[in-house]
Amino acid sequence: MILFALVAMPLLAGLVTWVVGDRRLGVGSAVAIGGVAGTLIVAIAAALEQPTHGLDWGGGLSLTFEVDPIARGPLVLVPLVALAVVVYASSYGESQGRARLLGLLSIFVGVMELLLIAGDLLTLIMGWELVGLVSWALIAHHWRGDAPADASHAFIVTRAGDLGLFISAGAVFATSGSLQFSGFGAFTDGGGAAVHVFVGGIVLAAFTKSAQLPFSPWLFSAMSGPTPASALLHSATMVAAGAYLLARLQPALDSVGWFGPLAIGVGLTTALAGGVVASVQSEPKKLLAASTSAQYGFMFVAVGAGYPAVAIAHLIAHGVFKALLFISAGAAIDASGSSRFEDMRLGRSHRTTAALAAVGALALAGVPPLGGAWTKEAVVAAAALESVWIGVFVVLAAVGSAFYATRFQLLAFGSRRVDEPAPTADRAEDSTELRNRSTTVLMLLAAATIALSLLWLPWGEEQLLKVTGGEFAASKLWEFVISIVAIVAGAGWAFLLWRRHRLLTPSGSPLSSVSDWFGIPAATKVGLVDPVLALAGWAARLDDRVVDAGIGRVSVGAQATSRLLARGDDRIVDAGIGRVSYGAQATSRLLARGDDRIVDAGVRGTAHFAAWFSRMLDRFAEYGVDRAVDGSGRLTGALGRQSRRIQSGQTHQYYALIAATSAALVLVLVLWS
Amino acid sequence: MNEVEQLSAPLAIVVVAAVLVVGVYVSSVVDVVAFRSVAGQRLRPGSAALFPARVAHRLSRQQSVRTERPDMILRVLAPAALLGLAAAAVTVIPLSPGIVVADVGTGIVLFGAAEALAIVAIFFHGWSPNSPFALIAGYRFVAVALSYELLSMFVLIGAAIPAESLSIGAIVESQAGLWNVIRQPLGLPLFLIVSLGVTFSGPLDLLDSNDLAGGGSVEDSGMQRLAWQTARHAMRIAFAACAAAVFLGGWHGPVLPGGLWMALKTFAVIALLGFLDVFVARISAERFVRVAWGVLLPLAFLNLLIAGVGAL
Amino acid sequence: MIDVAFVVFSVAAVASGYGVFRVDSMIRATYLLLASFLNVGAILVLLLAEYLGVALLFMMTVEMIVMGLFMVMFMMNPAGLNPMNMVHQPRFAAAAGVVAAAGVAVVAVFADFPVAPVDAESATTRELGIELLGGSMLVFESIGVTLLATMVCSVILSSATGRFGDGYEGSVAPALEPGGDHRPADDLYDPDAAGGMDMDMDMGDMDHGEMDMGGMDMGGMDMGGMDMGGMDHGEMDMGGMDMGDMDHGGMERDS
Amino acid sequence: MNLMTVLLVAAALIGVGVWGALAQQTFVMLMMGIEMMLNGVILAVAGFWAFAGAGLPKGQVLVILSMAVMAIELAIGFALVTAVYRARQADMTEGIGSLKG
Repeated sequence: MILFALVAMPLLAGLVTWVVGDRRLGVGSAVAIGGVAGTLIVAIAAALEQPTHGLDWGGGLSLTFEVDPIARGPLVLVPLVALAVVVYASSYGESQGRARLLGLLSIFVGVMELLLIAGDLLTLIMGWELVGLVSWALIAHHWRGDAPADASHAFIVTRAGDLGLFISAGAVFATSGSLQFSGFGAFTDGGGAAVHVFVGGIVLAAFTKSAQLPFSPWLFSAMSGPTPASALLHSATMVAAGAYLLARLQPALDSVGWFGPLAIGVGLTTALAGGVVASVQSEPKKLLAASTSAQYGFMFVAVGAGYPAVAIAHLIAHGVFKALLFISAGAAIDASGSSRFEDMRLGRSHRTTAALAAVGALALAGVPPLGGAWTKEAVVAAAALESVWIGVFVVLAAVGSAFYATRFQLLAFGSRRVDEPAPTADRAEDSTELRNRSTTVLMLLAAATIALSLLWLPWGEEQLLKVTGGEFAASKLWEFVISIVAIVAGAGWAFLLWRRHRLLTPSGSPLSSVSDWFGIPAATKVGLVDPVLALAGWAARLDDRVVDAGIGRVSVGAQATSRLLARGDDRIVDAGIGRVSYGAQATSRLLARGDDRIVDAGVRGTAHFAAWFSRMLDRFAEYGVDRAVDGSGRLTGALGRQSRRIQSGQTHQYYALIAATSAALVLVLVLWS
Repeated sequence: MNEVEQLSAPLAIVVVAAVLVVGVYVSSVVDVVAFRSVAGQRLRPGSAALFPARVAHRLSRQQSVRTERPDMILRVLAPAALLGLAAAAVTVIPLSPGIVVADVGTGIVLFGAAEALAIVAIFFHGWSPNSPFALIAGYRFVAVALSYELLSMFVLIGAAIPAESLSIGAIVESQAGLWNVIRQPLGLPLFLIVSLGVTFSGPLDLLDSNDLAGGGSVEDSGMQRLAWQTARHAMRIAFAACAAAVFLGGWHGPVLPGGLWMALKTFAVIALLGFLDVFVARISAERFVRVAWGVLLPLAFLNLLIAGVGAL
Repeated sequence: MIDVAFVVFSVAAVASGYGVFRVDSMIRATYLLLASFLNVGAILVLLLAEYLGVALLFMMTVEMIVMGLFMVMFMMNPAGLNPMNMVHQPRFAAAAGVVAAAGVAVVAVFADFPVAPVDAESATTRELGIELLGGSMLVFESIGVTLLATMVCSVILSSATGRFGDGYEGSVAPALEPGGDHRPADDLYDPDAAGGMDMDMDMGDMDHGEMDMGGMDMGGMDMGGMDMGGMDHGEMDMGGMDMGDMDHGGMERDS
Repeated sequence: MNLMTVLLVAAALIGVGVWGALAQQTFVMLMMGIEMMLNGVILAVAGFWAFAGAGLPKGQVLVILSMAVMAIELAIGFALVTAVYRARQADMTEGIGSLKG
């Protein structure tokens, strides 16, 4: 019952909001906020008592809903973040289409909760697909621009990954005949090729969903959605699904040898690359997007190292402060009226926002005693347990995160100095909404972020242990020291560049290509998205382009060749024959003149015969050859016309063809068997 | 259902014929009474009771007009088909406890089919004389009929739900405790609307209506007209009987024998239809169509919902 | 008894089915088709599929009512007051029909099917109901959804003022060469449109012969295939037929 | 009345349907031909159900399925006829010979 409410409440609230529409926005936003708040309460209740519920689907399948210990944290996190986001969204942007935005956000919460309480792969796939769909709708919210294109880019990429989920579902169902998560452990221990297929599919789906390399770029496309959508999508819902899935199934997946290394490798690569990308980004939202990929890389490392609980902990902390950062970025964009760093530096004009954003930035940088720092330490510890070098690399990635966190804070909310050029874009007229609404939201989120600092206390730690129900790697002192050094190094470096005004990468520089994920998006676009999109149009044009035109050309060509042949024949053959005859006459005349009368008659006779023969030859041969060539030409032309006739566009003729063909088919089938 | 006994063929024919003849006459008398009462004429029982007979007599001797190149087959077929359908519809309705002419398991659906075919017959009536007004009337009727055809089926099915059977006998028995008219308050009104429509009377008098100078019957005269009127009244009987059986609890009732109850209820419905015929003004076709699709059909769904919930 | 009924019904079904494509009056054609359906429904009842038979009765009746309206809307000479014969490729069609029938008949005669008759006592209607709402629930539901989709898209297809502008937009043929102009609806005929002159020729070969209405020579009628549409059936006059009927034909479409 | 006879009747109906669908020029008549084929199909299915299917309810479901097919065919067909008439003023198959939109 609780679980049902957990999913149904936000869905209904969202639909109601959407239906109520823009005219009565007050009601709509009230409904949406209320729905999400209610969901939060229900989620807490569900997390506390962990109910399970089964639903028989038929055909041997059944939907299972349960609250796994792993899922408890995210279960509460999603509506919590969503509440803040919805409150922010209720005053975001122009009021036109806001009801849709709010409704979709609320629906988003519902489907994500469905995904979280999934107890079997079927339910999970439902939630998974729905999440992808809703995020598509959210990204395409501003449908007038090129947002739809970006949305379909993101959608198609994630969909391509979802196929993995289907494949693994097929594998496990074909082998064990059940889709229950509980049965997966036994299934994977059983071994066999199916297991590898299964794990591969799951991992693929998870990587695409949470934007690990090489699928990261779709997050940038997702940036063309409205800010609240991005905030929700990056912090707690869409992207979180992948990490959650791996953490949830980690016990089953880990039985395959290559799972751990793969997850660690990809995660680490993404973390490092994301750090680099974020360090040269020139737009706050994209910087945050890149950092999202990087942070999720941390989580994958943790899962790969065998500590799903750590990953979940980091997911929770990250969700909170990433939402905070996104909303503050949105606030900065609203205030500066531009989406680029050049026009920002709102340190003086918006002190509160800057201060609140600073909290998030510190958490992102992993500065103790904030929660984010603690979870990152846990990741480092887990990685170091796997192997020291991995730990070192994670620390390197941490340097990156410290760097870009500082960079974000300084560029967006640093104070503009006199010698800097004035912003090009004009400031948004009234940032009053900014001041009252989003500030409260930011305060809420910042409070949550700070509250997570309790993790540093032993009490908080054991609470977290209780919630996630997993164990953590004991953090060693030297790791702590190293990462503190790393943070200081990264932040200090950023400050140094800031002093030299070199923190902001000029758009023309080679770094700008790096800032676009090293051109991977082009690759995916060419390799995956464009083909899919092109397929439709191509199929549509096939008939006109190929069939009709092709047949038309055949006939035209045929006629041309026939004409050509005819003419060539006239030229060559006739002329040839003509010359033969003239030659013959000439010789005969010569002979006639040359000799005396003795053989005159005979010779004249010969001459006459030659002349006659050549004339005959001329007439008949020419006639025959001419006819033959012309005839062949006409034949080809006629064939061309006939072949075009098939394409008459006459329905009944098509029907006739269909009837004849099907009769033939039946005949073949009968004779075959 | 098991104690229902089929009537033998000849007996069945006799019964149906009797029901129809009596019913038709009564229904025409009801028409006369209703008309005179609304026209404010003085009501003399004797003449009122004899009026239909007189009309029939006059029409039977009248010569029948013939239009140019009518569709003769359909012209003859139309009244015959309507009458036959009415008879067929009556056969599936149980007349008294355990006595039903033809105990069909899917009686209610059969009734619906007969009703649909009646629409066809009525369209023939408008089509066949090859006359403008008649044709317009026929089209108008069909256009409107399509909009309440679904209605009737939903209502009847709704009545069949509590009985858990499609046989009308079972439906009647299911009303032993509580009549459907109370159990499904929306059912009877909707069904009466359909009845008005198929017997093209009252607010739905869109076939033989005066605004088309007599509409479908503009060319009718003599036996043709007589047959058509008879068939129309027979249809009314069928609907009244069905309403009585399906919604008013059929033969259930205190004291009196079941057959008598059935007759009384049928008569009550006939009288109601007859008075609605003259007391309610004609509604314009397009407006009714809008109402039918927009309001009545949802109401029928609601009725179905009520029935389903009640059956749970 | 049952056999007699079966013979009667089946003969009636086939005969009326044949009549559908033989009579001139469109209304008669439609309702002959209905008659054929009714007979098949009766046969279904004989086959103990009682509900199916009656449902076929009901459904087909309503369906044919609609069909009749469309027939009158879209056919010239709906009342069949003039003899007319609008067919093409008649020999091939007849041959195809015979072949199809023969094929099925051969199967019917020579194939041996399992003999497992339904027992007369079983309550088939109840079984059907339980099956529909039980095992075959999915099928049933998908039928429902499909029908819903059908309603929606038929409304969209046939609505005069679609979502892409008003009816006039739809009533003008799209330009046949890119960038070409929109020609008004009444001179739609364009040789290019039907693939060149020889198109006309072969249509001529096919249709001239078969298509002659009430003595008036339909030589122009084959390009009429394209041209025909241009002339409004309402006004189309046919040798010596009462204008009354045609007016209804036209008026029905306009209204 | 046995399976063979029923199937023979069905065969006749299907044949008539094919003939009509191929020979008729008007869209509506053409659709009538298709309806006729489906009519025969329904009869055949019911025959199989009654004589060779041991009265399995699924057979009846198949009949209902083909009824639904018939209804859909009719609805979409009429919609298309109307749309084509609007676009091309054509009511016969020869009227839409053009191979472009």
